[in-house]
Amino acid sequence: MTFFAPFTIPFIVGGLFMFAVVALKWSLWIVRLPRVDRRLIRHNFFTRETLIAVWEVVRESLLHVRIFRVNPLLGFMHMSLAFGWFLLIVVGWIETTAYLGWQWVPLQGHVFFKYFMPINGIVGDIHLFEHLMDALLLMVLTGVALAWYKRVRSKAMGMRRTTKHVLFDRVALSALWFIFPARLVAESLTAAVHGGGGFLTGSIGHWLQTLLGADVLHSLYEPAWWFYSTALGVFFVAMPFSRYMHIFTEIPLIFLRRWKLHPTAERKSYDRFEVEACSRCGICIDPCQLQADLGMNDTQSVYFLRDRRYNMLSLKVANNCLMCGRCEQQCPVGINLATLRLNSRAKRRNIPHEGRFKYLRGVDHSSGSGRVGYFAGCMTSLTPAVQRSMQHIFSVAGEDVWYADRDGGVCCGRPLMLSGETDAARKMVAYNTDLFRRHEIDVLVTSCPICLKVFRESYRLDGIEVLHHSEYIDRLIASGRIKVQTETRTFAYHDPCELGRGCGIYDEPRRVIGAVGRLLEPRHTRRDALCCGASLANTVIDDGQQQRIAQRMTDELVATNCDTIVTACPLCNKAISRAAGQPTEDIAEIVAKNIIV
Amino acid sequence: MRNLNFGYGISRPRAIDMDNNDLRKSNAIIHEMPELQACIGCGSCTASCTAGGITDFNFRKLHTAVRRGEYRGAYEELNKCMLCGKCRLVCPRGINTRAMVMLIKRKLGDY
Amino acid sequence: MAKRVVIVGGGAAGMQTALELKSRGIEPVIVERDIELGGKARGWHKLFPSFTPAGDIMRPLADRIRAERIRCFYGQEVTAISSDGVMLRSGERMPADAVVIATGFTLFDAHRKQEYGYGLYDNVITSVDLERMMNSGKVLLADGSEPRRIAILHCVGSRDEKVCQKHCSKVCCITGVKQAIELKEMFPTADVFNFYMDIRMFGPGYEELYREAQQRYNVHFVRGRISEAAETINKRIQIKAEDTLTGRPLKMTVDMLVLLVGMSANYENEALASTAGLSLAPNGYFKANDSFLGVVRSEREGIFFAGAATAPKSLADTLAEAALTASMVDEYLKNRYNEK
Amino acid sequence: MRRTSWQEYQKDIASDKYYYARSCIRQNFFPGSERAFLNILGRDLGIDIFDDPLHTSCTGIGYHSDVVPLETIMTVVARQFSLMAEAGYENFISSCITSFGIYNEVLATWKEFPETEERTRKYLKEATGRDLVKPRSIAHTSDIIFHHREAIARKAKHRLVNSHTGEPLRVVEHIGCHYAKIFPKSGIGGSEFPYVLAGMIETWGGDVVDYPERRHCCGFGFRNYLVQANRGSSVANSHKKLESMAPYKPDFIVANCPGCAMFLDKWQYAIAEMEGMTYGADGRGIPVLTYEEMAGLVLGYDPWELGMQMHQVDVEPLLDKLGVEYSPEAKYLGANGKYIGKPADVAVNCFDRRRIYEIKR
Repeated sequence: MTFFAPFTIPFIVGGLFMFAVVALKWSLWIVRLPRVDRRLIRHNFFTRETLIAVWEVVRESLLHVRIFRVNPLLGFMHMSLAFGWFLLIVVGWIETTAYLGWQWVPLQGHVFFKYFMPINGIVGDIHLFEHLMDALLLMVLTGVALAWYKRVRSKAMGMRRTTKHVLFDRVALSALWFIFPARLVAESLTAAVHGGGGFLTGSIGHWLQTLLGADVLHSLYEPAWWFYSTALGVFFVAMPFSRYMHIFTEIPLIFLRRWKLHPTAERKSYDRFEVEACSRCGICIDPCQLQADLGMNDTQSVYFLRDRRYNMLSLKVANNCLMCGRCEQQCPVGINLATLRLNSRAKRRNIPHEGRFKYLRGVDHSSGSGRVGYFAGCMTSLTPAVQRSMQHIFSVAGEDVWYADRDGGVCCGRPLMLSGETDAARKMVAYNTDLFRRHEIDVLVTSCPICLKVFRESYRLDGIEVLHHSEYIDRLIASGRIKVQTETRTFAYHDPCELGRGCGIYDEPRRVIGAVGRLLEPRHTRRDALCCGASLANTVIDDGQQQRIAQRMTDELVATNCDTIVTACPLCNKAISRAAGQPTEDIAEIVAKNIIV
Repeated sequence: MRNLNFGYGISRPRAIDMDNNDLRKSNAIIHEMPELQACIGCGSCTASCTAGGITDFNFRKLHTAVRRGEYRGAYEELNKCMLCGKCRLVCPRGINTRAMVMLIKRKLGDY
Repeated sequence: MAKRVVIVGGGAAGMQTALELKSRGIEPVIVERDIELGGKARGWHKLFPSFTPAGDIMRPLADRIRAERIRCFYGQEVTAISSDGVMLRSGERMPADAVVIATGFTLFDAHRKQEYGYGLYDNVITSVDLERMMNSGKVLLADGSEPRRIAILHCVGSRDEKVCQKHCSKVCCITGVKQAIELKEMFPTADVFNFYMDIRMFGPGYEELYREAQQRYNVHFVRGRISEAAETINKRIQIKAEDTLTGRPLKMTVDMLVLLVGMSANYENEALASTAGLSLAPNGYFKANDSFLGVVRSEREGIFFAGAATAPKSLADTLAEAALTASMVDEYLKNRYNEK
Repeated sequence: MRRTSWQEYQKDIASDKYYYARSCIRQNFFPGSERAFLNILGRDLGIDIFDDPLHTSCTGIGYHSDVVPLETIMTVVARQFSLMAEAGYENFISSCITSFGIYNEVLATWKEFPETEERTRKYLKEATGRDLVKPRSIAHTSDIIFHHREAIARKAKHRLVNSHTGEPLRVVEHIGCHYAKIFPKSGIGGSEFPYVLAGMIETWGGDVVDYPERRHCCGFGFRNYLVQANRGSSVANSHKKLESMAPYKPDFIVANCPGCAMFLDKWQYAIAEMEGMTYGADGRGIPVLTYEEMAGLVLGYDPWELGMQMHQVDVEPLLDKLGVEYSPEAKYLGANGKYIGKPADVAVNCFDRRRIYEIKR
């Protein structure tokens, strides 16, 4: 048997086209990887990581376990579509093999098996495969139905907003929606004409037989298969240029990631895998406060990745992000959204002028001496209560402290990095590193989570332990170096983005607050904590917009009916104080007030 | 014109020449971020400036000069800014000063 | 029978309105939240621009209230207002033929500008603290010594979006000049520096006083807003500002930093306004009916304003306005009851 | 003139019997002008004017450059006044604006601080044996020409009009700073819009150009020019004025201060060399005249006799416009008929050199 019929042409052409494009894309991206990344692949290829990656592909690309965590129904929708289709292909292949034995059957022979072999006589009357295939088709159709339903009522799937799509997406999406109903119709008609079919197609076929005449059935028979094939063909052609490219991108991405590749402050070929792995599911839209509080609908990660993928990324979209990390937390593909956003900003002329920041040479405004260094941070000079409290705590703990910036210091460099001037920021990194080394400190305590993150991630401070003051105070209390009394006040704690999601510090501040008074949690807390809006990462929103974000987030803190709002970041402190209309306290302040001397 | 060395030239006028200064860039900057016009010149930005503590960088003077069409040296001067954002935190008029630094650099620079 | 008017607030505006109404044969009733009359002006030392002791103005007002046997309710908070009476926190209703809102303003809480270190550093005080000190006869540093270098900062909690106070509090500039002169008189050898963004001298004799402060008292005026303050090892205050006229950052250490705190709208205004069906101006003050002929009239018949409930005002303006309020109330009552 | 505010500033100017004090700069750069002034007054108008060989520099430039102390200059001024009294005159007229300012300043100082006058009398007596006699009136020589402008107009051979078109010439007038900026009441028309030159121009048929930088200094400013490091600032001032007046296409500039006339003229050359920028018709410079030269041309004096060949910017186009007869060949011949040499060709010397009689006697 040749397994050829004219209606298979759209399918064959579309399929070949798709595989060609995907293969081309993959090879280009791989070839263009920087040498470091290629070395990583070679190095990690024959390790356990590869096996783990295989398992992850099953979990995430087929079963979509992470989406189940966001919303079970949404997870089921994605799973039934992906896994169901996958099984249709696999079981379809087994079916062909079972009927025809081990022989080469062209692809269209598997896909349109029902057309070529309408009645199978080998397994007899059991029709095991037919029922199985019908069950799988039903599963996929349920997914399609849910997808339609999601378009109409996204809330039912835990999503307040869904993605606005581009043209390729719409074409591919429409084709995708037609594929399985078309298959159902085509197979049902085949069952009606030739008999056979499983519980689904067979029953519908039987019903059609009683409903329509043989002439009508025969005239519909070929067109139905044409339609099915065309839907597949159209989908295949649109697919590499649409969001469905994620199907074939996520798989290599999972492997590359397991082989330790990751995006950096500079753009590189690896970014392509991350960018095109985005399925534009839109899960990132709801957590975004720019959407929730300001009604902005064009800057969320899904749109940012889309714009970047199609080379239409504007500076405004790249810059309009708080980098609070709330979306990244929920991304089912685990895309490094913040890093990609960051290296999109580095588009402007980034080569620092030779003389830039030359004025840093020889500057040293530090004072005191000790093995512990204290870097308050620029912003902390505007919250002097934090600085004073820290000084008090240091003195009670009997710590000799070297103050890096009590009389004005040099910025940590992260603000420059956030605006894409990574190379210029390096001058600051070099300056501060040298300063810390020169004063021979072992521990560096900072009051600013922004500084903390950059010290930990971009500085090479081997031998110097970098701590946020909440961690430091927590240690002092735990080791008994300071003692605090408990007061009657209740405290609601706000997790600063850079401290919580940024550095994973959630428990230390809570332990410290717990030692002083009763801790209350706002509705969104820990990993879900809201951003205060004052983020340095966003240079697009104006003062009023910052204020609106702060207000919504402060309202949640106020709703706890706490006596005092506590946070651990000078920027958050300012933003919350402004929104609450009364001063907010820092962890250091409440400790200093209750420290037993 | 011969190359005579007088030992001196014609001193550039110190006056800001609003008639001859090319205000197109200045207008473009203001058009993009009109809030800059809300500056009341209180100097809070300059007083709190981290870079200003080390060098003679003065953002208030600089953006005022740029608004007047005095672009000479502004880009190089703005390169002294560390973008730390303290100025934005203290501005009583709520001006997004960090974005302003970036915008002026974008408009005046050659990238 | 005399018509009854409830006046919410027993400060300068409330007292003056009550006295004027009484003289017109109307029965005023004052409801005061505090335990005595006087409002914000009570405890103030001297008034600009004439250096009249505040007591000379406020005490006679209170005495006359007592002499005229005007009924006052103390410690009572008004929770709802309508044109025919007010509701008290106790749940009691107080009927009236008209209501005057004379609730004044709230002093800006200087703690909210943490960068100035109020409440953190001993020698950072507000203009109100300074008045209290002068009232007690002693203006001294926390360690009991005399200040030799003092900075006065204008616009703390005024014209500042960062604390949601966009308006100008109007009286701080002249207060700053007045206090600078008083400090110079107390400590002739001390240096006083006023840090300002704009000097707004709108009243009679104000500009003259400003000039006197500059010329006769040698008060230094620096055009630049202080951006941060820090305490030095010997409890002095190191301040940073830009001297905008020279375009250079300025750093100096002073013994005392006086913050000229602004006038904020009362927090309760919003709730009160909603019970009365009134609207608020964007800065949170009550909105007058118009800016010219209806400055003391509200959007509702029978509800009137007096004093700083509608905007920051000086004591002189408040007292003058209260008389206008009384006359408007009188006119309203006459029209209303003659018609019936 | 649209402005009439000048009428509020009037001063008494004597009509006859002048004691003439010369100017240092003028004698060197515009010798013909001072000679012309004496001729116009003495010969043409029949006025008694005394040119005293005994008087000295007022030392004003030294004074303004912190070289000559106040006591010294007061004594010098007192000596000039005494010389005048000895010569039998009491109306002191000064050819120099700097000197004019000095005389006014010294008189005002004596009035405000009588002890300085006493000291000066003492010094004068000790140094020269003379007694101080203060003048009855003091005026600048441009005041005198202004005073007699009508008389000059009556004798005029030429008017300040383009003889070909009949259009009035556009004249930029420039008043020396020390004429009235120190003492507004000392100048005709006050400090803001002095009328002294404008009055002459209008009377003799010209149009005064009222341009934005009219009141600006020429840039001499003593130390601005005397110290080489500051000269950039000096030339910048003239540059600013020239830029400002250029759109009005002035036919010539007239100044009443020796320094101004010199700088407005010579800086045009310097600016052309430095920036390649030239002003005036065809970019060949704007002629700069002293008011005596202007009066002399009106009265029909020979331009070379007036010393106009000493100018940096050639005056021939202006002479042609005025319809003044002159001999091109005689331009660089001295009073004794000897060739005095000629300047090299530069951008602002516009006149065709081939017409000049190349003889060396």
